[in-house]
Amino acid sequence: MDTNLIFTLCGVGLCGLGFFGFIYHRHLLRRLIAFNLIGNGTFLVMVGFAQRGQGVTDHVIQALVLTGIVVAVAATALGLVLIRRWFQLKGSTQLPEDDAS
Amino acid sequence: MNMILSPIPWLLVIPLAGATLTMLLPYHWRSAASVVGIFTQLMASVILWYQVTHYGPQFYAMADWQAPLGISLRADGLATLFVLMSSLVASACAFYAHHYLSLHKRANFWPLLWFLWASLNGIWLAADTFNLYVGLELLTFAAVGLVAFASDERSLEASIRYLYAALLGSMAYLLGVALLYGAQGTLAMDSLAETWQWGPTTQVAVTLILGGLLLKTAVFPLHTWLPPAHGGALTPVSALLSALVIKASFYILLRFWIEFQIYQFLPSLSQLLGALGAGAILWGGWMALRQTHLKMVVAYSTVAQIGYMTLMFPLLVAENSEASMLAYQGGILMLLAHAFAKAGMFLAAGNLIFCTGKPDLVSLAGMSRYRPLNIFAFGLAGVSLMGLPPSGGFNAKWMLLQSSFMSGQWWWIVVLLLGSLLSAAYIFRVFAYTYQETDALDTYKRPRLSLELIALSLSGISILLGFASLWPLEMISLPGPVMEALP
Amino acid sequence: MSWTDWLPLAVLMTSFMAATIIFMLPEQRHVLRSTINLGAACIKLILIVFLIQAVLKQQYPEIRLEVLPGLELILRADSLAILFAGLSSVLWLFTTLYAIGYLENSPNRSRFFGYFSLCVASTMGISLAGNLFTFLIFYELLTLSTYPLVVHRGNAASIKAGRTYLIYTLSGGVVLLLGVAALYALGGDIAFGDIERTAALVGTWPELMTIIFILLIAGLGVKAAIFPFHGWLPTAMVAPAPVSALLHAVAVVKAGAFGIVRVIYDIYGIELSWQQGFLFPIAVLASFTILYGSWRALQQIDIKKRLAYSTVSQVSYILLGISLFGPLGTIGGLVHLLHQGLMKVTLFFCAGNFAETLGIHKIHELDGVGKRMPLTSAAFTVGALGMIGLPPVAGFISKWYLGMGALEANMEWVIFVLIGSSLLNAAYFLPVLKRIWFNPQQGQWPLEVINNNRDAIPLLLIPALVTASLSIAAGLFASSILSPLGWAELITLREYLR
Amino acid sequence: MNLLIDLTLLIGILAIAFTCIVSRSLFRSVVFFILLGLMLAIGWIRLGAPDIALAEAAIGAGITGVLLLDTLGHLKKTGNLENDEPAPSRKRLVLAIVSSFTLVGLLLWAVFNQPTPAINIHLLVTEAMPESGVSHPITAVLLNFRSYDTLLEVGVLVLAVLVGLALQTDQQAQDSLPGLPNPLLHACLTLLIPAMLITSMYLLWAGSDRPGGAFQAGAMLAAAFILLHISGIKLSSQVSHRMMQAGLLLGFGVFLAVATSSLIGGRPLLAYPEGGAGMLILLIELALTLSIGLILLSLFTIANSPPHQTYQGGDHGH
Repeated sequence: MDTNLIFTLCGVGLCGLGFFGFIYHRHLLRRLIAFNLIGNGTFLVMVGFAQRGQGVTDHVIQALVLTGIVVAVAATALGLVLIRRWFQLKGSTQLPEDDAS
Repeated sequence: MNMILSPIPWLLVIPLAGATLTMLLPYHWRSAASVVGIFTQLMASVILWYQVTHYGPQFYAMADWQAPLGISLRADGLATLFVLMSSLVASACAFYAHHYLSLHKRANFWPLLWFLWASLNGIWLAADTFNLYVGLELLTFAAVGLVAFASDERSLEASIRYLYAALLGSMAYLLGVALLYGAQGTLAMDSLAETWQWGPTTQVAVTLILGGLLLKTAVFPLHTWLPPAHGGALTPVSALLSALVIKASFYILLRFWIEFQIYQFLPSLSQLLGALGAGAILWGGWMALRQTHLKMVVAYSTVAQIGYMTLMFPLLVAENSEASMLAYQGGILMLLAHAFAKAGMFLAAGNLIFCTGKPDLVSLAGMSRYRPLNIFAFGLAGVSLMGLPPSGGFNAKWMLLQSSFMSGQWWWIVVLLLGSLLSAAYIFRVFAYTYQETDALDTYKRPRLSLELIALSLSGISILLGFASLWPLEMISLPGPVMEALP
Repeated sequence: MSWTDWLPLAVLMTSFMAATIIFMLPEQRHVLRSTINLGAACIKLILIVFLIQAVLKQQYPEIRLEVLPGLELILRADSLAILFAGLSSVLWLFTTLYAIGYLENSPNRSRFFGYFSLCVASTMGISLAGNLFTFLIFYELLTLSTYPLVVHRGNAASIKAGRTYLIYTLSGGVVLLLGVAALYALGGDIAFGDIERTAALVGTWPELMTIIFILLIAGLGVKAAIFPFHGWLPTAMVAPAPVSALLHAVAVVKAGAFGIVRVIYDIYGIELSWQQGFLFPIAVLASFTILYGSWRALQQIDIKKRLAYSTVSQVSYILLGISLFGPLGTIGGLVHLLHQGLMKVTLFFCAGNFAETLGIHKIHELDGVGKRMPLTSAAFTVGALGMIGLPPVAGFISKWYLGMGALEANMEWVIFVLIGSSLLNAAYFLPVLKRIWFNPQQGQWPLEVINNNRDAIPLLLIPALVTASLSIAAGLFASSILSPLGWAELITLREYLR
Repeated sequence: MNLLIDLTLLIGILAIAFTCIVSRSLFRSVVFFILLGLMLAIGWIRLGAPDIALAEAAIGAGITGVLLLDTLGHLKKTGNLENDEPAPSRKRLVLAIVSSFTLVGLLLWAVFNQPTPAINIHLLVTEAMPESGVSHPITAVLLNFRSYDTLLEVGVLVLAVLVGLALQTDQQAQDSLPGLPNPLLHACLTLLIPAMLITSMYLLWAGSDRPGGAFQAGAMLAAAFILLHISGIKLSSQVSHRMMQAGLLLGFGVFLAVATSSLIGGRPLLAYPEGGAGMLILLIELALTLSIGLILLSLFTIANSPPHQTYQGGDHGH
């Protein structure tokens, strides 16, 4: 059990938990948090899994994760802007249940 | 070749610079700057087309670092065709938007459009899996922004739905890319294809990538976000989304499927994709038939048409190279015809809604009498979508039919034919409303002629494709990574 | 490529250009519109004359465009093509004249005439198609361009009729597409007349080729209104009279029948079809449709409905003739393609005149109309007698050759079908003629549009009189080479019994 | 010992994430989410990725956390925090459990069957480092080898702000968070802000040869800006709207200009001239730091300001 594997597994767990939350919850904010969990999990898998394969510190994948983190925060911010507009317009924290579509 | 003469970087620099400029310039100058940009963009696309047809596929090492360390761009025939397609459709939608939107809306529209355009070109030309991820995110943000800026309740809801689906999709894609990188140690598509080794890791990676891209393409049953987003956005935006944006993720999927020869090793997955496509055709058609709002009919029609494109996957069979070639060409032709037809149809629908001032079908009564040009534009697009001749849609359907015959998969024939009848049903249903005669006098608003002509010319291209199919087909059959990987 | 090779395309383009220009014209410019319409029709007729000359010299002008790898659009003028193209262009001229008169002062004329021209363009494409793929393209285009004409009135009934029309024709189109695509998958692009290729295919895949034959005939049979695919035709009667003429005589049902002729003669070959036993079921089906259509016509009280069922019956004469193996049957079938067109278009023009002048729609309202509208009634009488098969009207020639063909093919039972059908024809037309000429007028006319005791306006009357005269001329001058009969014999001699 | 730390982190992270997802209280979820970010930062250090650790702490936990908390505050004020939240249906629960277990199963299967990669990219990185113009490999990857990705990524950031601005038409946005008139806080800030600015500059400068760089520095700068903003010193009211916009676009613009200048010099897009890589990278990073700081601040303030309430009728301009 090396560090890379452990954190890869940690990433897998985070992805699973996040995915669960993303589907289970209807509250938009909770789903956004869940999305961030998936994101964090994915980043852990990216680095841990790659470094496990390469056997050394992999700077390329680390740089990519940096990019990923920035994109994720941009996504979160964009989501929050939309959600808060939605709160203000509808006074609701979730989307209407899908009708037959 | 001299690097400065290559149009590839300009295809990215112009829209990115366009986005920056249009954010900074005063409102009144933004359109003018954009028009300049549009023309240079069209010119760059044509130069690229010339170079690719005359000198073969073009490769471009970004920052002069060769893949796999750096990021390469590739312009093979397929990519070039898509660059041309998006340039034409985006220009048409841009001119439409210029006349259609108010000054304030237009001011915000331009930078969003330029970002959208940059990301599309980036995706068509990309040859790096992570670069594709960033491109997809850029595309998603621009598209969500375009949906949201109609700024009413419906479009806001649609944009949230869209954003969530798209984010989940890209994350699944990224996870798949992470697994691929862990297994292969590279992100570049060419070196991935070279060192590809099937095993549990690659299989899971493919599944994740597939799932993510299917969600982003809105393939049935992951389509629920699409109709509200495409139906609720402003008209030129709807056209852009349906014609181009969903094609981006589909294009990536197609490249993966062929270049990594997934079709060869996971034929059952291909059949599953075909089944989803069949579901999309039937369900999308059925739902389009039940809508009461014009743009929702068109939006559900997109769901069904995505199904047609997806049908090409089970027809890419390793054992039969002729059938595979037909499926590949037919699928791309379908996609191309849909891009033009659907853009034309959305724009025509937008014009009609503008005329009547109401979004529902019932209000269309008398439109074919008072606004015949719009109905004609809508009809031409409809012909292609129904797959009736002469049109690009028909030729594409014909090729898919031939491919099904050749590979002995008769069940897709049934789906293709049933699907055409369904699409005929929902399109002629719209027509039936427009032909109803009322006593009402012509008190409807009249859109500018330029708006009508833009819709008409896009629809017209989808019809012309019926006579000029050979040209795009030769284009995508130019030697390149995709052609090498086909059986 | 000689200049004549461009002729087929030019014939097509005259109508296309006319359609495009008319679509663009504002509603009020009806003089210009009529000029364009008639001008295009005349130019087309002249072009057809050139084509006839070329074909007589055994040149077959041809133009090709590759649209998909290994698949071409072919426009080719052979004798059979000229038969149909000639009929359509002659009738188009008169139908256009008639339509200009008929739609005077009614709305949406730009749209109407635009689609009208498009419709004729597709018919030209159908007749000049050089392979099944080209045929299919124009066949579907015909469906598309007739839909707006069927729903032209825009009331609930016509919208419903339009829907029925589409359900039938588009389903037929899908079946046809399936057949054409399957044939292509087996044997590639088979040009009309290339029957050796098909023979080889039948040798290799006899069952598949039989299925494809059934698909093709079924797909075409919808437009040809063969039982049980005839339901759309009577429903489509709500359309304006020129449209009915178009559906029944000039374009639509003819396109179906013509397609069946092409499939049997130019794809499978008449001998092969006979050997494979394809012809007999068609003969039976055609016979049944003939009798059934006549029987249903007898029950109608609406004039146009009665004429519609009469069409169902009459178009099957063409098929019956084709399915009789032997030159005489072929001649009978082909010549009826023309004769039926001439006579039926006359009948619809007259029915339209009755409706437009006096508001007559039902048969019992016709009492005594012969005195009020003698010329229209005379034209109607010519058409009706022709349908029954009385000499010297053209219908007699068709029936004569059909009967001879039946004897030649040793299918004597067909004679009984012909006799039975003629009796039924007489049964549903003679009472009408009696009402027109011999019954006294019953009270007021339903809706007297034109007073002061005049017949229909000239624009409506002249086309009816001309087509009626042509029906008689086709019978009287049957021995001339340029008569329908002469041309049908030419085709039969030149193409099928080589 | 290391194994023990790793396992503790694993369990801790998963437990926190679990609480974050299932907690009934949204507030607690957000707090646990921020906590998770801090734990992950430690994890990243264990993975030998101090750059990511910095970014995670500053951006992942810091900025995202502040954004979430701010939204919570807004919800609380409008009374939307906890009331209309019916428990999701059983169907949803089953679906969620099944799909997440499938995902985890698939991933585990993939992870434990990892083949040996055929390509070792780190060798290529080591080989190319001397030509990159910087000595820190991550900066080399971000701003030289794969600078195209970074360019697009900055585009994503700009785009996010752009969408926010497009949705907000009311220029005189009134803030939902009033300034905090706390003298003690102000005293703290006078110390804290300069410290943060210095840290930011250090991070930027460090980026060329050790962990740090534009993103971390930008995030730090943004944190300082946001603190200022919360304490009532509105940057947006200090500078003009146009200046603000120019600042937002500065990084992207400079990056793009440098990229294009190489085209005009006859080199491929983004290729630095020989010997000038280090300087140009520093220039880009400097511009990026400022822009990222402003972008993150804007994302925070845009989310804050109320939008125009009226729907503007038809969308046709004429």
